[in-house]
Amino acid sequence: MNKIEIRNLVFHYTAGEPILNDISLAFDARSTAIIGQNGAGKTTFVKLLKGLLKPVGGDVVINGINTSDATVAALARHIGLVFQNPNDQIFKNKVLDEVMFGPLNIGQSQDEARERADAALAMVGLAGRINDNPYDLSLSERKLISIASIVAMNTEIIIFDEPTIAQDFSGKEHIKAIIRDLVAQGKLVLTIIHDMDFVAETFERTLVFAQGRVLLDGSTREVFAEEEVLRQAHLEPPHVTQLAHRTGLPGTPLTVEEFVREKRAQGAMRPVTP
Amino acid sequence: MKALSLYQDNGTLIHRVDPISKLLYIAAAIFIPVVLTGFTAGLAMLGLSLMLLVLARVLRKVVPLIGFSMLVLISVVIIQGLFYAGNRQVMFALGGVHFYREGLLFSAAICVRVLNILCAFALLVLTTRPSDLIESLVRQGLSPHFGYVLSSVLQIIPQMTGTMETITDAQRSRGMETEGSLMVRLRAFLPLIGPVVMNSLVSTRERSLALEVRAFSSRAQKTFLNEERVSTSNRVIKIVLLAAMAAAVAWRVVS
Amino acid sequence: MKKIVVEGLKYRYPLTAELALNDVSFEIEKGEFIGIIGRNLAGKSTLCQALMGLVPHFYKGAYGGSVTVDGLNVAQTEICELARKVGLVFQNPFTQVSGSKMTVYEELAFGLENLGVPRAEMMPRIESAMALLGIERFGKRNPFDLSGGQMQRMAIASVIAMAPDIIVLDEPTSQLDPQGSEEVFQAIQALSRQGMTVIMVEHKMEKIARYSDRVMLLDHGRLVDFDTPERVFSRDDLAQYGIAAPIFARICQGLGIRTPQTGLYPMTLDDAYDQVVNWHE
Amino acid sequence: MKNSMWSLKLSTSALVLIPAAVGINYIGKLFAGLLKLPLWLDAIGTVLAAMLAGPVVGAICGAINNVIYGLTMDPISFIYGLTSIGIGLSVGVLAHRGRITGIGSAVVVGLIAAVVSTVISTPINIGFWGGQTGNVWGDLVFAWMAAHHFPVWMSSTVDEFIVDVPDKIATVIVAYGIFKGLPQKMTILFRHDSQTEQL
Repeated sequence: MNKIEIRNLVFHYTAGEPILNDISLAFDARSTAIIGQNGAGKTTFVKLLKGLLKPVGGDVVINGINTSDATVAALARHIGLVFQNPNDQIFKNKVLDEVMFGPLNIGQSQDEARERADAALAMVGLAGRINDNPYDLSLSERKLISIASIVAMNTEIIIFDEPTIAQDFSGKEHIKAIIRDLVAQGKLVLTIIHDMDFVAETFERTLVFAQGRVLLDGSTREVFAEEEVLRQAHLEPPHVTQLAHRTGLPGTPLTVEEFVREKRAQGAMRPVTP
Repeated sequence: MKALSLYQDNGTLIHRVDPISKLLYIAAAIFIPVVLTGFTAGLAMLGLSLMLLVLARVLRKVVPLIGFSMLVLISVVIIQGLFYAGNRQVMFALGGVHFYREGLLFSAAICVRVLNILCAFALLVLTTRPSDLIESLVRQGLSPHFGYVLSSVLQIIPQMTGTMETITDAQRSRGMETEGSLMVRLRAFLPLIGPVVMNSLVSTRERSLALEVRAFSSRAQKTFLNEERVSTSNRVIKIVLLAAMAAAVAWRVVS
Repeated sequence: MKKIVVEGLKYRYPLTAELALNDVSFEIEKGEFIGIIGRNLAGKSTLCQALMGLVPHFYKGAYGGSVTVDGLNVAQTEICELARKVGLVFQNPFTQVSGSKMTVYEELAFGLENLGVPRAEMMPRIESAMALLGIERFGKRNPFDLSGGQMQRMAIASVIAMAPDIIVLDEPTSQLDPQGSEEVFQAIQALSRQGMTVIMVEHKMEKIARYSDRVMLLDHGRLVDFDTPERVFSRDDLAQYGIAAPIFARICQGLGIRTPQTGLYPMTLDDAYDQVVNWHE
Repeated sequence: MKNSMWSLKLSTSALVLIPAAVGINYIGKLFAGLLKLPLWLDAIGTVLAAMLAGPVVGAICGAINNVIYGLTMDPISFIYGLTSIGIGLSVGVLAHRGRITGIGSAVVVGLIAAVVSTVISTPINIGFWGGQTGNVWGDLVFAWMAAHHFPVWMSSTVDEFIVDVPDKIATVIVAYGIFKGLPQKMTILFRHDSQTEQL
């Protein structure tokens, strides 16, 4: 069964100024990146999935529940959203309390919440700091707290909004590992993101939003092969793919390793000309 | 974002009067009745303010502004009419309780005084953009740092209320209920107010840094992007107001 | 001409035990475009703030060595005096809005009013800064109604309007989409070509490699390397400093391609293309 | 170090703190209203600013708070700025003498703030409204006392005090809770005694 089904979704704040226009989609278990220019409707789309906004037309169905018929708090058991700015949610004086807030809200017992919070904090690498004040940690660490606080809720679907902002190389690697870990646990991971290299290395499926519509939808490799369409959406393919296109390397490689492998294979096939 | 202001942009003559003259008008509206004592002067000033509010086409906007005070004034009339210490002479009886003349007169004086002050302020508040008022004060010698603080408050409050929406979304996303019994709503207080309070305090550091970079502590003579409006009519208004206050004092001394 | 001279700079924040900057020395010429790289907490932001005098004047703490900007000793010069020479753009766009102005246009005027720039001179400066960053159409908007990316452009424009000789940018494109950050880099490059000295902290290595004249690598408060992008990104110990070279350099490394003249890896799309397309195993 | 808490030279950080504190006052009042709490809770920011940066900043916060309320909501607020200044001053002095060390002392400080507030507000109430506060419960007591021929100053004092006590105690407790959770690198900004050390 698809975890999320969207049928003819329409949304606007003011009639005549559509923000999302007739979107129909289904999400299976594949990790999915949502890309597009600022203002393309990505954040609105995610808020609709979360039930924070209700469709003006069409349906959003999460795990069989139509968001129009459920409260945000009720949907919170099924779908978690990590907000872009961790400072918009942190209010406890202790990291552990902050992470346990969501699990306790959705009815986990004290013990279960503690267990899940510990596991989530271990996953993001903050197991040693459970008693610290979140505001004594750096912004990128607070981001990890906010990730842990959603992971601990153990929802089947987890959405990230720009998880890599203000992260350095190892921070990004860390978040990549967290996403892969969640996917391995069988969760559906969706991410709004601007960093194309990260998309190429991490996600199986990619959606391109432009002006409130889904311009492209397919495996990440298929999507990044469409250089022309991406340009229309004011996007560019990942750096690896750009070089591959320029040099005429076939197969749309997505990572450095793929590129090197493809190139070596191509080199081996072609006889060396004097 | 909705700016925090009661300003009504009607562009009438009154709107073009400079903020300092309006401040002077408030001073006169309070000062003259105090000097002259008695009902008449207060009523006259109140009448004048109401007339000016009509001219500025903002009379209807006065109602919400004085609404809270009106409720208090009604209770003042009732309580003083019934219980004023100097009550002697019954004026009328209502359902068995007696209202006294002295108490009612006393409370009427309070009403005139309060309404007079409220209407004089309403004239300023409803017809002046707060940023213009602050800029005028800075030109008149208010420390630019205080000018900054005042205008910054006007910006920060709507911004903080704006963040409240995001925070409400973030906490509801974590399964927090915001509707229901008083207990449920009470419990929601801290998760909602906590992030906005912590953020606004913690971000003071970054904002101070950013202001320093923009030469906030500079001792250079500050300049202004907007041109100063100087007109002879504004000068005339100020002279008339000062003269009226002087005349009131003179009248009091002579009579 | 030496625009910035840093000698033996050491700094420790109050309440901390470790040095945020440890014996850092370098020189920067007028008009150079310098990239600063390093993992989080390597000392990049501290160094930026030391060029502007925020370190030590704002934070206090413990300070040693010297920073000289345009002949001024920073430790002995007030921040507001340095603000005439150095502009600093911070990472978080929300906290660097002055918070006292009702429109973007007025926001850009804030610094100029404080400096006492005459009114007639303000407007052309503001308008050209808005044009450079592509935010003319937001002139009448409330600064807080802008998106994160637009605010970031406004923050840069606000500093550029102050016409500093040196501009220091601390991750100025974090909130922008790919096209937006490319536009900002090009705007900054244009300023650099007009003779402004540019110092930029950034995690987007491909951009740093393409736009910087020299790259400064910091780690644990120490200056590890300060050289051309090719040389810095061709180091084989980058991983140790939490850095990955630009993708193009990594591809070339994987294929064992070096630029014949220098023996270093190509850094940019164009250079990598030239080498890869002619590559045979 | 002597008298440094009375320094009138405000740092940029102190100036930036003021709008944030006034904003917190506003948000507190907004939520107390939305939740229909029988309290105003409109001085949390002023009390926090006084705890962080001392009596001068506390007093300025109080004054500016009421100026802004006067300009944007209710002109009568201007005059009660005096009360806010008193609250900022008293909490600032107590905090900087190290008198707020836990919930218990926060209650005491709240009580002191309530006394200060009553002493300043009562004459204003009498001069302006004939002695009432505008709070329903307080004014009922006032009416009862007036009916029983208590002197106006006494009825008015009681009216103000019974409204102020729970409100100021709750305010100081909430502010203290927040203050305790603030990171040190933020609170250090408002100390007057730090110097740059040579390395």
